[in-house]
Amino acid sequence: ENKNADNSNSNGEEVTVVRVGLTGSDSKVWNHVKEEAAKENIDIELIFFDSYPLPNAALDSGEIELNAFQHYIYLNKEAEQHGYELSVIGETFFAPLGLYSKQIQNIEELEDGATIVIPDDVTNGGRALLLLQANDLINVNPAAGNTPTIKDIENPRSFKIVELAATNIPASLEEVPLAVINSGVATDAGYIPTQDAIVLENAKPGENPYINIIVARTEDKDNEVYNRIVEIYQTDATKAVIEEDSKGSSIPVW
Amino acid sequence: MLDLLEKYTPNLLDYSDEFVKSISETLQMLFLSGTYSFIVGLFLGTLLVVTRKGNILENRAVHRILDGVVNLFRSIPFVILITALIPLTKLIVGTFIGVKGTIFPLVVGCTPFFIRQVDMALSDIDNGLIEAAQSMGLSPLGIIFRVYLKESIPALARSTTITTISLLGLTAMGGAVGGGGLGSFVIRYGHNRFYQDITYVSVIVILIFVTIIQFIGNIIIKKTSH
Amino acid sequence: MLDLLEKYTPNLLDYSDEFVKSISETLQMLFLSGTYSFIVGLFLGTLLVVTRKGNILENRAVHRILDGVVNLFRSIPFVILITALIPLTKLIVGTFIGVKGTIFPLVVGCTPFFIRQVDMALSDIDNGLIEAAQSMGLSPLGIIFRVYLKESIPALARSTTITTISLLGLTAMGGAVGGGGLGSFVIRYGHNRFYQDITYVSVIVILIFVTIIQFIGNIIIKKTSH
Amino acid sequence: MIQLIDVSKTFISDNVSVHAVKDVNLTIDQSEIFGVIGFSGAGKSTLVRCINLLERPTKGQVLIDGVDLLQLKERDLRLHRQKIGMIFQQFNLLASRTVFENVAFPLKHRGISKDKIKEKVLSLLDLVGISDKLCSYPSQLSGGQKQRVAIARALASDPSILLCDEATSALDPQTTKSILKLLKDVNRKLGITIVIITHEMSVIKEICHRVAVMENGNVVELNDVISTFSNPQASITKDFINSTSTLSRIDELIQEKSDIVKLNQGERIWRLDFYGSETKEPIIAYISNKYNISPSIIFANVEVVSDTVLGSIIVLVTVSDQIEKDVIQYLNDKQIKVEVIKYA
Amino acid sequence: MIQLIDVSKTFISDNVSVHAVKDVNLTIDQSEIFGVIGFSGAGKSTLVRCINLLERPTKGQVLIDGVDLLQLKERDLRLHRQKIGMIFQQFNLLASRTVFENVAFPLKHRGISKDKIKEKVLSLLDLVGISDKLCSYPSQLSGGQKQRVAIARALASDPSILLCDEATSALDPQTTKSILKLLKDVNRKLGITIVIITHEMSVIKEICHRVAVMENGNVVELNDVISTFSNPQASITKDFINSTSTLSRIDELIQEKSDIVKLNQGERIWRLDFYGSETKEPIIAYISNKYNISPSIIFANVEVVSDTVLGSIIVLVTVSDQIEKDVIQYLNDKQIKVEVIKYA
Ligand SMILES: Nc1ncnc2c1ncn2[C@@H]1O[C@H](COP(=O)(O)OP(=O)(O)OP(=O)(O)O)[C@@H](O)[C@H]1O
Ligand SMILES: Nc1ncnc2c1ncn2[C@@H]1O[C@H](COP(=O)(O)OP(=O)(O)OP(=O)(O)O)[C@@H](O)[C@H]1O
Ligand SMILES: [Mg+2]
Ligand SMILES: [Mg+2]
Repeated sequence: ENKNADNSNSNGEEVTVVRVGLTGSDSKVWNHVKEEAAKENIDIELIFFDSYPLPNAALDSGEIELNAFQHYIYLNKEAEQHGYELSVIGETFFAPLGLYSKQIQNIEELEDGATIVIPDDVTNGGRALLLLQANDLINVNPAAGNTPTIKDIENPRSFKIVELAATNIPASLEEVPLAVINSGVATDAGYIPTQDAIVLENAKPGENPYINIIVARTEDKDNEVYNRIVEIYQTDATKAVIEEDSKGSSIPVW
Repeated sequence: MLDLLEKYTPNLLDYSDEFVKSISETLQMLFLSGTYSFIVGLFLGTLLVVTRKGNILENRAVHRILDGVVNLFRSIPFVILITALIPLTKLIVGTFIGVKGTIFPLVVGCTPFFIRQVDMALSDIDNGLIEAAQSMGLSPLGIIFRVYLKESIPALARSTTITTISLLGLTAMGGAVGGGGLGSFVIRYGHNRFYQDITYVSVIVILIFVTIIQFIGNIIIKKTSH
Repeated sequence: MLDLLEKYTPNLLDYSDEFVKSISETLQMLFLSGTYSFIVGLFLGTLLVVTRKGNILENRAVHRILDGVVNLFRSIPFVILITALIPLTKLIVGTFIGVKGTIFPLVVGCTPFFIRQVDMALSDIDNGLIEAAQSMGLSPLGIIFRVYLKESIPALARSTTITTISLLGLTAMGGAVGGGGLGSFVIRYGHNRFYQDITYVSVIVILIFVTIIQFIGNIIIKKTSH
Repeated sequence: MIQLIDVSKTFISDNVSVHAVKDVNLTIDQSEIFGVIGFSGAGKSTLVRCINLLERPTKGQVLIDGVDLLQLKERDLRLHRQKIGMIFQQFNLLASRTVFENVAFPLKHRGISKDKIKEKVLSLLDLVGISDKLCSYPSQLSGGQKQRVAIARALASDPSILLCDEATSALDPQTTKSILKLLKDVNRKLGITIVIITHEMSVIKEICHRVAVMENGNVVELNDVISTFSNPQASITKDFINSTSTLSRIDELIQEKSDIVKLNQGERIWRLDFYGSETKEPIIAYISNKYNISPSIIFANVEVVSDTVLGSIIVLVTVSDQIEKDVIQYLNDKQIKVEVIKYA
Repeated sequence: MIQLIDVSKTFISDNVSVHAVKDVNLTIDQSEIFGVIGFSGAGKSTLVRCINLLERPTKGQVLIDGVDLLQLKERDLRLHRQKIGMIFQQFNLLASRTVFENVAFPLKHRGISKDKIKEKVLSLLDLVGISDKLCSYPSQLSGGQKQRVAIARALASDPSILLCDEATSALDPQTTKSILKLLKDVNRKLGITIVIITHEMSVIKEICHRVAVMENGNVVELNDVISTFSNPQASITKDFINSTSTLSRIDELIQEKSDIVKLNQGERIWRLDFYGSETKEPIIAYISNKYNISPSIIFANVEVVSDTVLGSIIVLVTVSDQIEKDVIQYLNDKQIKVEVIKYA
């Protein structure tokens, strides 16, 4: 059942309910969008999933109408794996991964065999490996595509690569020389990515596959309401909220 | 007052709507899944005990299967269980997301644990009491209700208390399918975003829940132990 | 043989190194944190029981505090606990990363639960036995070891079994600080990447662990129940 | 009627097998009060527990009114059990229920009205003398009080057979008396069959019709009470009766060289065992007059069992050998057994 | 020496208070065997449990050899308790330990060598007659066997005071005898003080020196055994002795109009209660000769208690009113109480 739940508001006008699947903690941004949308009789219901595979599954099976939690690469991987018919209807922001350290100032200073910590979640783990490759620390088997795992790497300098829950990584800098940290986590932990990161992920809008996106079912890709929501999202007002909420670590891409 | 709150819990204040909502979600999950788990677990736990060798309804096959199923379900990490149950959840409650979608997986996740707790509680019943009941010609059902269950109310209260608190912990996982709840809330904001005030207040609220559950448990134990 | 494996478990074969490693990690976590939790939990659980009102070392203050602390630690979601403990873990074991770093949080996470289980096991001891021991002039320590603990070995075996299986579940969270382990492995690959073969095989391995634990528990219970 | 045919029960644990009951054949009649005695560990409890199949015999048949219980389906066995009350050696009271609730327990869920149950329970508690403990829990009762609750509970369901495993062992003599009277009454009025295990010979004498003596799992003697006491056959029965009688003290006194049994020239100690109709005759008076002797009684245990005077007397008497012979002859003719315990 | 001074114990539960023991004053001498009797629920167990403070009295003092136990520190109380053995009404055996281990329990961790412990335990088990159950667990024992293990355990630590709460209630008379002999032996040889709660009068008679009679929490009579039995003061003591004696059956027989007590013209039933030194005299023989009457004994209960002949005899006798008066006068002079129970 792909129909939206329809309702009326107190003025008797038609209200469209749109359920948006999210992960993480960007409720401030979406609450702003929700408020704005409400003025146009669009009732956005936010549903927070704590499990990455589920927002797409829920979208595909009609439990929700939109989701906004992933980047292109993750969507593509899931669509390929499960045959989801999902389409991107808008881009939101980009949160660059960065290499951080308390012991070195420059990536060249890293010694062979050092421990490198990366996030253990499926959206960022492979991305971190690719970032390490981009900095010539390791080689990633091209066959692994955009979502490599630790077993897909060639590690000539014998780094010890450890996967941690993203939020525990900042604390690990006390004992390891190098860590890959999500910009949101880094910000929340008190870093300013643009200043503190030794290396920050390339952040060119439109080119980067790690840009976050709003996704709908392909059949609804032209749905007016949904596209209106994208428009409401992609406003300067929202931009301000994103910047405030992420303290500049998330970069809006419209 | 508001000043104080603003000073010490600025983030919580920001997210106060979600905070309140998450409390209500937790209570819903706890109450609903707790009730179902209690009923199902009590039934199956008793069945596990009475079908054990030498017991009133000794039945090797039933006991073995039940025992194996309990082990199986205790082996599956809850996140995996919740995902694996999605088709079944949809079938049963119509949706697999939100609070509604968490109840069934929570019941499935919690019940095997409660079954073991019930097993533990009932296994302490003095065999003499069973014999007394048998000698009076009570039916197995009569023995179960009027001796096994009734006489182990204090132990069952202990079991239920432990299980309820464990279930409260499990509801934190309800977030996986968008069920929200305090556990998911505190992890997402307090933990993942390093909002200490949210963490502290949420843990205090959970602690209050735990304390209340334990308190009620203790009262029942006290009232029913003679 | 390899053909068969390749056909049915292609992904597992890909990750076989990590699979094997994660099994060893799980066993390490389970064994080490299990041992510590057992010792600490048995000690504190017994303390909780004997300091309760009317018991041999009745002590309101100690009982209350212990009870409160247990409730508190059962209130903190494990993910949060693991993070909150990081400074302490570093202090104690030198690192908070890897298997080594998981042991302390696992002990802290598991012990309160075990304390409640020990409480449950010891609470069933017939008061007459305590009186008999008192009448012989046994010291409180003597009563604890020779009556409370010794006489409730079957119940404690039950408690320990339940706790060990719960701990096995908890080790899945060890991944949060790089402890790896089968639980984390199956969630990251089997679940998050939808490699069904990994999920199935891993769950079967966990099931085998659970079954072994339960089996050992049952044997001890049987051997020690008279 | 209870029939045990070739009943054996063997306990096997850790490769040790204990033959608690061995090939017992026993018929207990309708409305009989049947006693079971025997040393500790003889198998009495096990035997009685076989009657309602709390222990399933390893071998043999258990017939109640001709029905083989071992052949019954669970359901039918239950119906039969409802008619068999049992008082356990360990009471087995339900700790979570009050005295009232314990006694009401077997009556519940049998379609009996609440008022009826209440009336019944209260009258039973009154009969066993613990009406004041109505709302107490078993843990708040003394040993004897617990036992009385157990007795009331066993009687509550108006059983047609009552199995009592040392039902008065924790009771003082007075209370025991009143309980026995109660049992006797229900036996008379309602014709219920009662099987009593006891080690109190007074209980046997007081209410039993027949008594079985067990030893090592076997029933070694089975007779009516008066015959058992007056004319025990098996050596264990003799031991039993002996040890229960105060007369056995005489042996101890002699051993201890007590003043009482220090004999002067010509004195001797006799033990007279007598029973039956002859006894109403004034034996002591008669022999004193007839043989001009003056027996003084130092031990005596004479009582009326089943309307027969029965007992033993130990006397100290000064008598010549010749007269002794005559007296003994005379007494033997009267069917009084004389044993010369000690000469001067 | 055990001194209880103004000891009271009140149980309070759910707002109901039970005064189990009320202002009891009691001194039990060194090496005394002291009996406690009383109806079920009289407070006997509670009183005895106050001696080793298993129940802390609500009021009063408990002195053992002059030391006030209630004032002792935990540690010192423990040391005192090690010298006080206790046999519980409910046995309280450790279910997870074998018979051997149960008896060895109080000996462990006291610096006694394993061999010594083994020797001691085996000899005790032998004394109580359950050497063959060495490796059995309590659940595999009969009621009496459990009780014997409890007795052996209480004796294991060579206590100087032994508290026995109905220590032989589950035992057959023969086993009881051997246990009592055992207790008497340890009392004599080792001088240990024994406090025995029992409802078996035979136990009191057999081994006690003095006996306290309890009623509703009070000690209503306290005397040496012979006086208690021969000359009971409190009405409850009389009841008690009466109900334990077979002689009380006479009342029942009369009520039941038994043939035995059907009297012809001139016949009457006397009850003679006598005790003391006079008793060795041939009373029955003497009165038969002197007054030419022929009393026939229908009940008799005569025994030697504490080296004194003591007892009652119920006789049926044909006698004229005048002679009856003379006989009674004569007997009274001999300090024999005569009660005419029934005239023709
Ligand atoms: N469950 C059991 N396992 C092994 N042996 C047992 C078991 N129950 C009883 N026995 C043994 O069987 C024998 C008979 O026991 P039973 O209880 O019938 O004796 P009893 O005559 O009732 O003795 P008592 O007068 O002491 O109660 C005893 O030797 C006892 O040790
Ligand atoms: N824990 C308790 N709570 C309340 N009342 C109690 C408790 N223990 C004993 N009583 C009451 O105190 C009284 C005395 O009990 P106690 O056990 O001393 O009697 P007893 O003389 O040993 O009787 P018995 O011969 O039946 O063993 C009884 O009325 C009993 O109900
Ligand atoms: Mg028995
Ligand atoms: Mg008592």
